[in-house]
Amino acid sequence: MSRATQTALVRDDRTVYEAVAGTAVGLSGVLFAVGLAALLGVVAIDDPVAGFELSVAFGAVLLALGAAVVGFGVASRFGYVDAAPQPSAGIVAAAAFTGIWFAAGAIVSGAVRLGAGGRLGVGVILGGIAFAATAFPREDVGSTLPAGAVAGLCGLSLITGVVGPGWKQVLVGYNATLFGDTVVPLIVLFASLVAGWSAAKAYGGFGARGRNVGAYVLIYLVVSSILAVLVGLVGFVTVKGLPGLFNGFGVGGAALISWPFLTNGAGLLADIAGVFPALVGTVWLVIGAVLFAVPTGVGAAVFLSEYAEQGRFTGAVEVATNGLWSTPSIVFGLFGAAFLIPRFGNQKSLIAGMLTLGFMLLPLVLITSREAILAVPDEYRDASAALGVSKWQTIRSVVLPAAIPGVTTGVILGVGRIAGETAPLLLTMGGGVLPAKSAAPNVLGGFQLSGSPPFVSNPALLEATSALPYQLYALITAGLSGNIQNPQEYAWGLALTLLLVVLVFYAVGIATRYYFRRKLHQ
Amino acid sequence: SGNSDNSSDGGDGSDSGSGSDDGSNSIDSSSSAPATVTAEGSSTVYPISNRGSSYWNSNSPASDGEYWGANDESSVAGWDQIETDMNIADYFASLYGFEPSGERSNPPFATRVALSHSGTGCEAVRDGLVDIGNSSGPITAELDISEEERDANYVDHVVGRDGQPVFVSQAIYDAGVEQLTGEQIRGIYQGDITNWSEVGGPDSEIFVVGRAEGSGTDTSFRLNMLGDADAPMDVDSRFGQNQQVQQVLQDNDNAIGYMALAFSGSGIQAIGIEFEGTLFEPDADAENTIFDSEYPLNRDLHMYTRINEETPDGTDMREAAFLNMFLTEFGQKTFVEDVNYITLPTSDIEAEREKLPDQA
Amino acid sequence: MSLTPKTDLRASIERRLTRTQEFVDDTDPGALAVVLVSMGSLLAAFVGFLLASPWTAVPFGAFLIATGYGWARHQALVARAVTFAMTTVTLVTLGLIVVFIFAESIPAFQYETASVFGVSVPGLGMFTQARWDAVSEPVRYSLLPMIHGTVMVTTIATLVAAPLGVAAALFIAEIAPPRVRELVKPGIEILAGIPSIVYGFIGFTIINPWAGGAFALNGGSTYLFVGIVVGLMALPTVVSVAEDALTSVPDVMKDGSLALGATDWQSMTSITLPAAFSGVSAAVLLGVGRAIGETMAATVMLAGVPRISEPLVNVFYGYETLTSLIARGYGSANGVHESALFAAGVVLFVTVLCLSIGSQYIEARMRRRLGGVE
Amino acid sequence: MSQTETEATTANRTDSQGVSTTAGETVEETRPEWTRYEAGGETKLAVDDLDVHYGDDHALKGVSMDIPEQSVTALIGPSGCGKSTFLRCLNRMNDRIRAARVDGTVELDGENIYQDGVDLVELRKRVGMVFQSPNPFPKSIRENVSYGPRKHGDIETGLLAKLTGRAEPDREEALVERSLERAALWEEVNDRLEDNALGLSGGQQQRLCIARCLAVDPEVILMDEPASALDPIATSKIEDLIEDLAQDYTVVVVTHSMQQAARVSDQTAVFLTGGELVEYDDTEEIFESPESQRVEDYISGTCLP
Amino acid sequence: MSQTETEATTANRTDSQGVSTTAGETVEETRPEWTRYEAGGETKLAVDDLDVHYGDDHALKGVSMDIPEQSVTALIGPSGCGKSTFLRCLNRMNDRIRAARVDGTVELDGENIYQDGVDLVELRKRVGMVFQSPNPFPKSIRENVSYGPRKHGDIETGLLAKLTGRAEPDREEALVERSLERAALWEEVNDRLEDNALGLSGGQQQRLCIARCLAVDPEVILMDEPASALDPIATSKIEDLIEDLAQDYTVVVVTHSMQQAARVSDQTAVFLTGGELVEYDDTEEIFESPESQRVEDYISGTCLP
Ligand SMILES: Nc1ncnc2c1ncn2[C@@H]1O[C@H](COP(=O)(O)OP(=O)(O)OP(=O)(O)O)[C@@H](O)[C@H]1O
Ligand SMILES: Nc1ncnc2c1ncn2[C@@H]1O[C@H](COP(=O)(O)OP(=O)(O)OP(=O)(O)O)[C@@H](O)[C@H]1O
Ligand SMILES: [Mg+2]
Ligand SMILES: [Mg+2]
Repeated sequence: MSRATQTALVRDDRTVYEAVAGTAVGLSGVLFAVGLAALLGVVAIDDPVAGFELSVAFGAVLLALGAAVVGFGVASRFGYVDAAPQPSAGIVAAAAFTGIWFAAGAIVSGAVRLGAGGRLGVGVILGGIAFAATAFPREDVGSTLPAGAVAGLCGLSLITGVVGPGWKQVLVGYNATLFGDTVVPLIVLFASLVAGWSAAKAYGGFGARGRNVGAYVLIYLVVSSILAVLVGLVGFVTVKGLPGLFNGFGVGGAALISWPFLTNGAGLLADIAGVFPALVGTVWLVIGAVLFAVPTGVGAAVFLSEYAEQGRFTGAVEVATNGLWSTPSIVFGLFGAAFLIPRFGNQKSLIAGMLTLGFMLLPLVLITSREAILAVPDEYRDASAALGVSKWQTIRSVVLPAAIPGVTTGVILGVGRIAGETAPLLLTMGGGVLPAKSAAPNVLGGFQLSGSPPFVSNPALLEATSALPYQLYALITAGLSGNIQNPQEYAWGLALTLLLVVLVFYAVGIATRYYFRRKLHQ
Repeated sequence: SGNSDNSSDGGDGSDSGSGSDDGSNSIDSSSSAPATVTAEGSSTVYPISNRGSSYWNSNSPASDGEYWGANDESSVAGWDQIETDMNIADYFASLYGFEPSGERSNPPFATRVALSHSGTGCEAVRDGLVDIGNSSGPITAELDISEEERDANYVDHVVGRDGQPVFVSQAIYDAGVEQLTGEQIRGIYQGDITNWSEVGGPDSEIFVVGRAEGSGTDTSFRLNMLGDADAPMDVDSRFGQNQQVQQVLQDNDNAIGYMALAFSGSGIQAIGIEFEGTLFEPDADAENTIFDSEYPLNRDLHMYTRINEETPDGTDMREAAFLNMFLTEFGQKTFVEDVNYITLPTSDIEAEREKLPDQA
Repeated sequence: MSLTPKTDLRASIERRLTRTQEFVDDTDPGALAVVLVSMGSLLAAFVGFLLASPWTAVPFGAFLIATGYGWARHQALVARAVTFAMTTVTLVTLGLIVVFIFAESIPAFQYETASVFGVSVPGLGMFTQARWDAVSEPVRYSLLPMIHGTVMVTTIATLVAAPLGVAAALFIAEIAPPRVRELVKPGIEILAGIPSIVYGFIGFTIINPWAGGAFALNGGSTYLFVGIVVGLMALPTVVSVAEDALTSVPDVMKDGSLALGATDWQSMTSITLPAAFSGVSAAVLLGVGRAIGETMAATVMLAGVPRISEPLVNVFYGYETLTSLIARGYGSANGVHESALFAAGVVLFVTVLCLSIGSQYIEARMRRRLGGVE
Repeated sequence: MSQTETEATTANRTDSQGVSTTAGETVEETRPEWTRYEAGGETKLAVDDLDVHYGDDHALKGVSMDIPEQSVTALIGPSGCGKSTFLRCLNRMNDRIRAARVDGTVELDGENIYQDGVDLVELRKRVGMVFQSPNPFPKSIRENVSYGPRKHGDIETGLLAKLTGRAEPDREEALVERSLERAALWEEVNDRLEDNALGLSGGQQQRLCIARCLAVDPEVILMDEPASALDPIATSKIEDLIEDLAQDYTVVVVTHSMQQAARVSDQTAVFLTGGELVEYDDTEEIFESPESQRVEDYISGTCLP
Repeated sequence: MSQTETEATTANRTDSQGVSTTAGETVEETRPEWTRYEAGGETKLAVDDLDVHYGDDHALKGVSMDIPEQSVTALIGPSGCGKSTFLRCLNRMNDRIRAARVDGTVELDGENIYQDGVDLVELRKRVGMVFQSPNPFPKSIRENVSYGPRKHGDIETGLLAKLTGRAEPDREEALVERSLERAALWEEVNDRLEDNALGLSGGQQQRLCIARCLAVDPEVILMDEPASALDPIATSKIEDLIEDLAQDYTVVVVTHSMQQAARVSDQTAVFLTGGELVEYDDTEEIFESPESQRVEDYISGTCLP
């Protein structure tokens, strides 16, 4: 069992090679970010950079990156640097480069007007070469040469202006056209990913370590892009929505805080149109859904985990709840429309919306409560039983209190989810586009008793009522034909309000979970 | 604005504007206060109906000048024919014998308008769910009933007209497509003409926008433009409501679409349409305009009420008081013309008022 | 062979019967009566509600009173009965969904009856021709265009959500330093909270116009961007379920790999991912289910014309999905047209239910397999 | 997984390596007289021919044994021999394990607790239990102690009781104090009765569990390795406490520590692998002159010479 | 949780009850010379003043110790004294525990493994580890053994390697056989190399883990209670194996069994509660004439006399 390769335990301090490779990785990252900015239109590809158009600059950097990447491979191949490449870059890399070069071949030959057969041929040839170049040489060459060539080809096409500002390509048959404005950033994004990965491998000295670094670079890029999208989305809605949300906002005066956007309706006489009725509608919706789903869900969870014998019945319920959980919201809407509406006065109503959302919330509450109850250690149950305490007493005084954190978290997150639902409301609750303040449902004051069936009624529950997500939808479709001064501002303000309401539920839910976890672990 | 003395939240009738329970709470009406008038239906009629309802519920005093009555700076249109010192809803309600409340935001009875579709509105009034069914198409088509049935069960109140102009994107208009013939439009909507160059425009594809299948606007467009309510159509995009059509026409530079007159806006242009040699122009001052009743896409906007045992006339006093408001010069100007629909000629107004019960 | 299960069944029924008998014998008759009244009136209330009877409130009131009284006097038994009733509610809900949307869809299925080999199959016409036109003759309700749209959107969404989601799950479960993890995890969870109508609003007002210009399209509705947006929406589901699966791989396995001198990446790809493979695929399946059922973004962003894009894979045009068909059409449709919307709902429901059951099966298998390790 | 290997051990191992392991050299029969032990006091619990199966697994085989009143009985034996199973039979906690099937009789004061119609709640009030690892409820110390009595309605607290004037805060106070004192914990916790019980140390938690058990005022207390999760100081406190409790209660304690058994118990029962009760006698007898070779091996064999 | 009580033990206990428990009677200081042990062979691992903290918890206190080449070093001590922590420091597996902070140096062949730029992958190739409970990968037996070499690129398999003719099935075969033979497992599994490793018995799994470790050809093998999850037969096989391995490798083994330490190790290090290394010497010395009273107590105290 002799050791095949004996590498040094301690890697030397940063070598020039590593420094250059590291710089190349960083450069790719920067390129990726700028490419993203160009795609989103933050910068234009014909903006001048040091006297050149941005797209040419992109090309130059890509070309340099490509050359550097090839250089890394060559340097390693001829033993100028301390690296631990494996005999081959591996089947995954080979397949990837085959695909990339096949596509490149097909596209390039398409650009020079070759027929379908010709394109296929060129693609296959280039793909084959790429496969051979990746698979057969040692890893250092196999994972740099094809990658460097990709970056180089992209760079060249940008520098020479083959693709650049003003470039366009009609996609025949697709009835669409590609323009330089979108294609250049895409090329840059793609090439910088490939070059960055390859440079990262070189930085890690190829081999297992190099692959590790390469993969990490890609994953870090992916995750930061996701986060960027998240922050971008929320930030965008916030920036667009703040003016509307704080229109007329004031502190002091008659009321301590006056916040017309939240306390006004959109009626005729409102100075500043607001979303009060929809806000109240959403609040009532959530209350109604919670009143239906939480007792039912928690009760069912108690039965399933404490009373029922684990067997076919519990299995069926589990499949059913999971099925309900993933049932599309629009199907719940259809169900509400077919089942509830005929039973509540044949018109869209608040209570139909409440129950429909309640049906949606039910599986969520059930699943989380069940998890929470199952997580209560059996020791508590045993201890209580050994004290001669009956089963129900045990459930009530020991199991449920211990499960409350989990249940609460689940309910809050579930409420966050249903509070933002639109599709079921579309079919079951309706409501005005720009309701006046008076349209806010007065549920508490609405109960009426009567001597004839159904004995109890509440008109407020039986009316179509607006809610935040529905109102946003209605604004998109039905428009803002009210007396609203700045319709766009109003709509974005509404979107922001909705987003905030939902995110607050989520944030509170997540924070509750952290809080309870921390409490549990100390 | 006119209600600057009100705190911003009191303004839109926070306390007693509507809600069926509110009537019984209001100070000077007895426990048997009249119920809220409810209406539902077409998104095309909605602007008229909703605006009327807002004005009604605000019950602005005669000194307001912006929404009702007159003051030193302004007076509402048609005011010279009314001249009362009552609040707006008080005034119209009193014509049919209701006690005025005298309070802003507290009409003698409230009104409420819901938005859906013509068919839904007609069904709702048929089933007695609402008092008034708003429809942009005739109820005979919406409910598939005969005219006899209609006459036996419903009263048709026409409150205004929709010219239903055809719009194109600004770029197309600027490139010279300022008018089309009926034939050309039919060709475009049935997929025979797909490029603007075929009708004298730039060489770009036509993005054809329609309204949702089954909507009143869609039905009447097929009927009036394509010749048959079931005529086939070939469009690139359909939208549920007028606003979306408007938005999409603005966002694209090669689109054509039709929608209610009320939704014209910047970035889109109504075009003239030539029917059998007559050019109907969107310009109100032209010889023949799309506001004319001869314009083939012209259609009545209906508010249907139901005939039943309690109201053999079809219209009870509450409904009459509310509907009557639209049938005044004030109402036509404020609720119809201001939301870009076509007002009724005086003779039609007279005929419509005939359908209402006698005033007190 | 067939005897054994039968006797098993009979034995189990007998066992259950004797147990019930014993239970009835052991229980206080008063308590039993209260529970019977309470459950009976709940059942009556349910039946009344089903029949849309105005008298529903009476048995429901009786249920509340009986239960309230029982709660005070015989809490343990009543609690058991009530929790059982609540469990039944869950099952009944699923049952009612099935019954109602199927029932409403029957006219459309009948209308679209087509015959194959001389046998007429209701609903077959929805899948054998491609015409949907609810207005002009011949009126046809094919679901194919919408199924095509749903497949397009779902495919693109999966291409976005699956790799990104698995990468993010790996990041959270294996790579991220604790600080970063504590930021990223809730961040991605919060992403799940953004209401779909907000995505739709952004899509309709920002993305669609942009896409129309950027690709010189005839209109701006594209499956491409609807798919990307829906993929973003499905992403958090994929991340959280996949992350659970990855963290459930015992640490000792990962340690074992690392202690052999494998790199982190090698341990992930050779040990963690294969061990968690079922869980990760269940996550992707659930994400697919989310994408299929996503409604609002599709409704406001798509063109709303039931048409199949040409060529089939043309992602630059977006017409209609099953969900958007329902959301857009419901209200203005009636008769068979409305029923056809329910038929679309049936297709959606059945597809997603199959996915859900599939992913549950896969997860159960994984649990069994990992459980075998110990 | 190592099933086969273990069997191999028992069957083949003929030559001990100088260190005797659990299984003896040759399998001896078990003589009934070794377990027939006449204790001094009245018999509190009489176990007769007790068999327990977990599914197909025969965990206890025909165990008969009389446990005398007001004394400490220790159960010892190698892991898996059925000590816990036996203990859980004495207050029917085994009913909570679905797979378990119990045959035979256990008489508490002459009444068979396995007959029909036995009120489990009542039984477990009279036969209390303390578990291996401390398991206080996540409630305050006071609530932990008063939990049992409250649930049994022995003391009434809460709003309703207060309203109707039936609340007995003094009685509760007294009960809590008495129980905690009895469990030798009062001194340590009397100034923080409202604190969460999970904040106590392991030893304190275990004594709290004992106090919780005492508050119900049982007649028998079963303890399953009550000190195995504890450090030496805490262990010795618990041991002192056990000896002390035997003045008023009948204590049955499972332990894995010979020393503990030797120190605290009056009589000791030795179970060996397979679920047999091999020997039962005065503790001294067992440790000094066991009858059975296997028991002797077991007792000496658990240690390096 | 029992922190305070444990401290109390160490501080107050003056009177032993005749049975000595883990903590000695009076606290002795620890003399540095007790741990200064000159082993015969070359020093393979030199640990100097190693401190480990888990958050605020000081788990190892200034441990210094030289581990000689090609021998078995046993680490013993009561639970929680830091044996595992120490072992995991030797191949930096502690890096995976987020709360852990390590100070001091560990030199492998004279190179400090805690300096910057140490390649953990390389380190762990050279210092292998076998865990307490067997943790084979859910793959075939063959794949388990060849996992390490494959990942290190020492043997190539797979489609690509076959295509390029670089696949070395024979070498892999040989390596697997050699490793399994070395781990005394070849006989038992050679006819089912493709079976899933999870189907093996516990003892076989543990030997498979050893084989897996040997296949990487480490210089040092760390074992953390490698036999604690196993039955006696399997244990004795593992013990034989450990003695055997010391001919080629440097083996460090944590054990909770005195007998095991006595049987297999050349030198033994005794840790006591608090994370101190109290004594380190030839195994015989430690067991027969320990210098420290506490160690003597510990060694004898784990048993009844
Ligand atoms: N819940 C259970 N289900 C199935 N088998 C069980 C269960 N509990 C115990 N057994 C089996 O019954 C036998 C006796 O177990 P028991 O727990 O009584 O032993 P013990 O003497 O208490 O052991 P220890 O000293 O390890 O606690 C064992 O073979 C065990 O595997
Ligand atoms: N991951 C960890 N986080 C925090 N503290 C830890 C961790 N691992 C160990 N400790 C603590 O460090 C101390 C030493 O633990 P270690 O596991 O090294 O002991 P040990 O001697 O191996 O005990 P055993 O014989 O029970 O395995 C203990 O006090 C333990 O609580
Ligand atoms: Mg036990
Ligand atoms: Mg350890």
